Amino acid sequence: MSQVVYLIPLFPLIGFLINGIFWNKMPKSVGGAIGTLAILASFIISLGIFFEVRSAAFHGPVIVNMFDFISSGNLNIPFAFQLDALSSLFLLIITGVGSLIHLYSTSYMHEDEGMVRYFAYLNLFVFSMLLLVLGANYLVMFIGWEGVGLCSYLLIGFWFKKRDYTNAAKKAFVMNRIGDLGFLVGMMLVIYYYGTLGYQELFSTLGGANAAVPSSVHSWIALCFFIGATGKSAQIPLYTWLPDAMAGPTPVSALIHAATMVTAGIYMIARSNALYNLTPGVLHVIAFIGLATAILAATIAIRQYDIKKVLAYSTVSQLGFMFLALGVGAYTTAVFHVMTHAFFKALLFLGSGSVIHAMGGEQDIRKMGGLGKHMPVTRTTFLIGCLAISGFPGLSGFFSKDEILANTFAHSSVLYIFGLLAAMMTAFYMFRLYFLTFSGTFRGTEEQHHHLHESPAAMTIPLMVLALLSVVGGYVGMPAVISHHNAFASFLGPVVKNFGVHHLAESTEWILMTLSVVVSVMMIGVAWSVNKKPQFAESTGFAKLLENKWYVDELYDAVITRPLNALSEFMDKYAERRGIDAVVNGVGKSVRWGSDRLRLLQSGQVGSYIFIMVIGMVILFTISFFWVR
Amino acid sequence: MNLYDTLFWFFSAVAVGCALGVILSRNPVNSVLFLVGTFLAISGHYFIMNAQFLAIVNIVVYTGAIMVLFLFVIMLMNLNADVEPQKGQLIQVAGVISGGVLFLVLIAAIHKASPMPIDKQSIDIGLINNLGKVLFKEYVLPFEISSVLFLSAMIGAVVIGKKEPALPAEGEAQ
Amino acid sequence: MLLLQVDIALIIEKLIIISVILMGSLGIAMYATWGERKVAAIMQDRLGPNRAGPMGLLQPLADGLKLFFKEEIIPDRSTRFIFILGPCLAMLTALMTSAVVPWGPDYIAPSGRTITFQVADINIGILFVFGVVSLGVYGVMLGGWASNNKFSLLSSIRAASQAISYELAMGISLIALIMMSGSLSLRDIVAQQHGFWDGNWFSWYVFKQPVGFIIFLTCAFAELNRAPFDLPECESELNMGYHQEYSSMKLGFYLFAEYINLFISSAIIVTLYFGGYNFPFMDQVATATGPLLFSIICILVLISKAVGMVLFFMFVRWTLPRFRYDQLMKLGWKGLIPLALANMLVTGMLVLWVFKS
Amino acid sequence: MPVYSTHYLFLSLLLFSIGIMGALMRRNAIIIFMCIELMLNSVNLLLVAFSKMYVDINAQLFVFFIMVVAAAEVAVGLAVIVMMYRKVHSVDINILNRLKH
Repeated sequence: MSQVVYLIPLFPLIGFLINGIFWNKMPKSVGGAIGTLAILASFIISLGIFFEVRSAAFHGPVIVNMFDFISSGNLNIPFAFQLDALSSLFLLIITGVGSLIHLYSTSYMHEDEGMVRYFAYLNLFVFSMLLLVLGANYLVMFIGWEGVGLCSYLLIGFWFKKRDYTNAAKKAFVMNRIGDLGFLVGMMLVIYYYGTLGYQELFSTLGGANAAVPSSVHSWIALCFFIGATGKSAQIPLYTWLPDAMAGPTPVSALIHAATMVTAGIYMIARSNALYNLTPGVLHVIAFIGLATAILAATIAIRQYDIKKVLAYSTVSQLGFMFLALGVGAYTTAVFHVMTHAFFKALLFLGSGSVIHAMGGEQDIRKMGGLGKHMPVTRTTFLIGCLAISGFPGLSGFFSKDEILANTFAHSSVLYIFGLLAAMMTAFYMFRLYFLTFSGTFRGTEEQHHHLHESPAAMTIPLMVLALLSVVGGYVGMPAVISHHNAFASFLGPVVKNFGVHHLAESTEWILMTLSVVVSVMMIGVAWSVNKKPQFAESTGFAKLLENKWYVDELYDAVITRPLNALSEFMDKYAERRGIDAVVNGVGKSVRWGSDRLRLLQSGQVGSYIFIMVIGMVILFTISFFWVR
Repeated sequence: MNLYDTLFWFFSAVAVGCALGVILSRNPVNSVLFLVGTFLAISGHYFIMNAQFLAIVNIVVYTGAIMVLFLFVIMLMNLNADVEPQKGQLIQVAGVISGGVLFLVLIAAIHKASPMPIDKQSIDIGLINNLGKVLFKEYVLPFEISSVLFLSAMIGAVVIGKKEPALPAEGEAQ
Repeated sequence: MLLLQVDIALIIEKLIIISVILMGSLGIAMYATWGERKVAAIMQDRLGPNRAGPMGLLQPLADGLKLFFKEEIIPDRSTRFIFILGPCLAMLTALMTSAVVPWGPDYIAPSGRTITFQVADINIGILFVFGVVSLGVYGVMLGGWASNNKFSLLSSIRAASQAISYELAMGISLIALIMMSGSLSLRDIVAQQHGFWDGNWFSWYVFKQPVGFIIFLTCAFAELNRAPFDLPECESELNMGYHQEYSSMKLGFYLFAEYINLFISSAIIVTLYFGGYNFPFMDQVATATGPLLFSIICILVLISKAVGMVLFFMFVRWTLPRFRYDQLMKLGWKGLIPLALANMLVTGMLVLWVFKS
Repeated sequence: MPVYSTHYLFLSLLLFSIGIMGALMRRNAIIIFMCIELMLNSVNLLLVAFSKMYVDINAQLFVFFIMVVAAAEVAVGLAVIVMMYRKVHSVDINILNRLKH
């Protein structure tokens, strides 16, 4: 099975090519079917590969060489795929959630004229994402990394006729590029010091016998990679693109900006665990940034009114949780949360998509309310998602988030308190969203009220499947205190080596669990009571600060954009016009002046040309024979 | 002084004398004839070096075809000493001086070259079967390409020399 | 073959052969003029020259004498040196060709010395012929141009372009023959045509290369400027052709050169295609006679074949009408060259696949 | 005085230099063209001499190819000159100074 691994990215590529070439000639349903089936085929092969990797006969990672990609001197970078526990898990998440979202999209995007184009982009995205996780070296990962960035840009700006949307797309792209620069620098450092980009070669030489490489280099490489991760996974300071990215179609938000692409950073760091294990300092930075992001995004989410923005900030916050887990060395936990988060966040996004669909494009939750009566399936699944993300016992989010908190506590109790705070806020804003949307009375227009309906089956089936996964998804990684065997961690164990994870006493773990559950439930109650009679007065003070997202965008604008613009203007006026232009024009002018004089040599008489040629020959011969010895 | 050396000096004198005649005679037809003489002398050199094939080919190609073409063109244009454009005295002197300087520079550069005797007779490498074997074995591709070159040159000459349709036909037998 | 290894005896021997050949060709050329007039007379049903000597046999001598005593006229505005050079070149090149014709088989003298009846057996005899023939154009061109007469100029240009054009077809037709013979030496080619019947086929190349022979013959007509291809001197268009301004012995040179060319070309055609000095049953004759007598018989056979060829040329001249110039060129470029190429191709394939030995 | 390779070297250099002088001195395009042919031939002569000197046949084949190229060159070059004569009724290269403008 592992020999046909190239089929996995091939199917989406074929889908992309077909849809991309015939995007304006094909009926929408055909395009949707091709796109969906391509991903479904990939999913089936991924399943096969997953079971092969899980089987006892599987020893170590399998590397499938496709062709020599870069071969220059000592540097040899093949285009190779690596199959192991980590990549097969991500394959499953990407293709599984991906095929559900494709199925959902066939219905969601049906009204849109650019549906085939949309599916082409979506397939291209899946293709890139699969490259990212399948690659056996950083270069292939980088190709996928750039590919998903491009697709993200294309899909955020899918409705490119609206200027805001294209601006959001540009913002996402530029922010990603800043992070990518870090990744690129990291890769170059790796090439410079180790002469390879392959995971196996790099990790086997890393920090071992190769003492010539100073340890600070490891830190720099790790830091550079982490900068790349912050860009792609929307961490401080590069997180502001993700909420804006909600401009894209909702399934895109579900797939790219919740389940897959934004987890690429976590994948990369988990993949590079051998590197990060050498650099505890960088891990501290990661933990700190992750926690800060989690709290910051959670606070902002509390006062948002756009249904997708809330979910976006929640995603940022959850990603922060994952980075916190990475930072404390619990890589498997982070990956576990990636998986569960993929389920319930995709579910929530698709649910919100269903709501928006029903509301005819309205996204403001102040104009919703009482939708539960009209769309029972959406309501139920959405509720499951909310419970899962809030860490309600027995649901998937409970296990993963609890594991993160437990590991954090083992690391440092201060971090734990802040983490718990963030988890509290998660429960609050999620249920604020839920109550505002589904309970109470409808606050929209009559027309909208008239239109309210449950979504078609193509949309509700993915919702139900994802809801099911959100419920049971956590049981693969039940903590040791409950099941005595964390299947998930041991599955990933051969690939991902956790670093400095202490085992807590069982009683402590039970206490922490109880605490988080109690806190969550409490916050659900608070949310219910607050939103029982919702009033949307002009917020003031701190609330206003939150509503305006801590003015981070404005801050960036003031601190970075404006000075840069001013500098550019200055450069334009003085350095460019007076300096460079003067030099360039001066060169031109002097050449012109010189050629005006040289022109006289060109008499147009062939004879004189021959003359000059002969004289030149004489001079050259003289020099070469008599002077140069 | 054996026959070979005598012939060498004879042919050399003829070649140089005729070459000077080429550039000094006013009448283009005389120039052509002198050049034919030079080529015949060079063919003679080939003969005494036992490069018979090249000698004959030199005669056939250069004197028999190329120089006839030159003569042809000159006759067609009816060029003679009266219409021959002449350069100024100064330019001519300058031409002679620079050519001479080039000659001197090259001579000075190679005058120390160790003289090697020309093995005049004992080797048959100039005979046609030896030449033919190498030509058709090792140089078969250049040979084919040169035939293509010939063809294209022929077509090119025809295209260039073609009369423009607007002009009335002139009697040219080329 | 060492070209320059010579001894005095060889030089004397060659000098004798050269002078004999020169004298012989001049004599035959002289009587070719007589022959031509007689043939014309026969064709036109009249007597021809019959006053000087029996059957007018002294007529060529009388003609020569007349040419010698004519006034020498050099046109005032001609280019004097080239005007004189023209007929000299024509004569020179006409005579040079005979150097490579093998006139007879080797004669081994009783002293053990081998005498070859050939001026020079260079191994590229055919190419030599070509070189000399290509030089022959100069005589005509220079004479016509130097006369400073537009008819002469036109005629000489016609002659030159005709000669150059037909040389191509001639060369290509000969390549086919060379493919079969595998040698450029005329001596080898003659030796290959030994006797008349070799094994199970005629040994003469005219039977092996009929198409090549016809092409070669046609080209020979054009090269010799003889009817039906005597465009350079066609009276109706160009008065007298390139020797219009010539008189006296310079005219005689031109005329003479033409007949020498006629005879030498015939000898070469015979050498190439009709077995040269070979004749049927020559082996029996060789055993029946002594070597010296046999050599003389061979030489006589070659000369008689050549004379027969000359007579053929003459008959054709008085039989066929003259071509138009464009017809001539069309025949040369569009007819003979493609035909010769095809012949070469077919011969090459045959040599490569059928007669590989 | 026996003949050495240097004799041929000097001879062909002399012929070459005469060719160059001719190209410099004359204005007639045809004469210049002929001078170029002369230079080519001097090189041919040298090649044959070298081929004898080193007993190497390759040099003679180069001569052969040079002849081929020269023949092709003459065909095209003379066509160009005829065309030029047809346009300007002169073969003076000094008339051809359009390159100046």
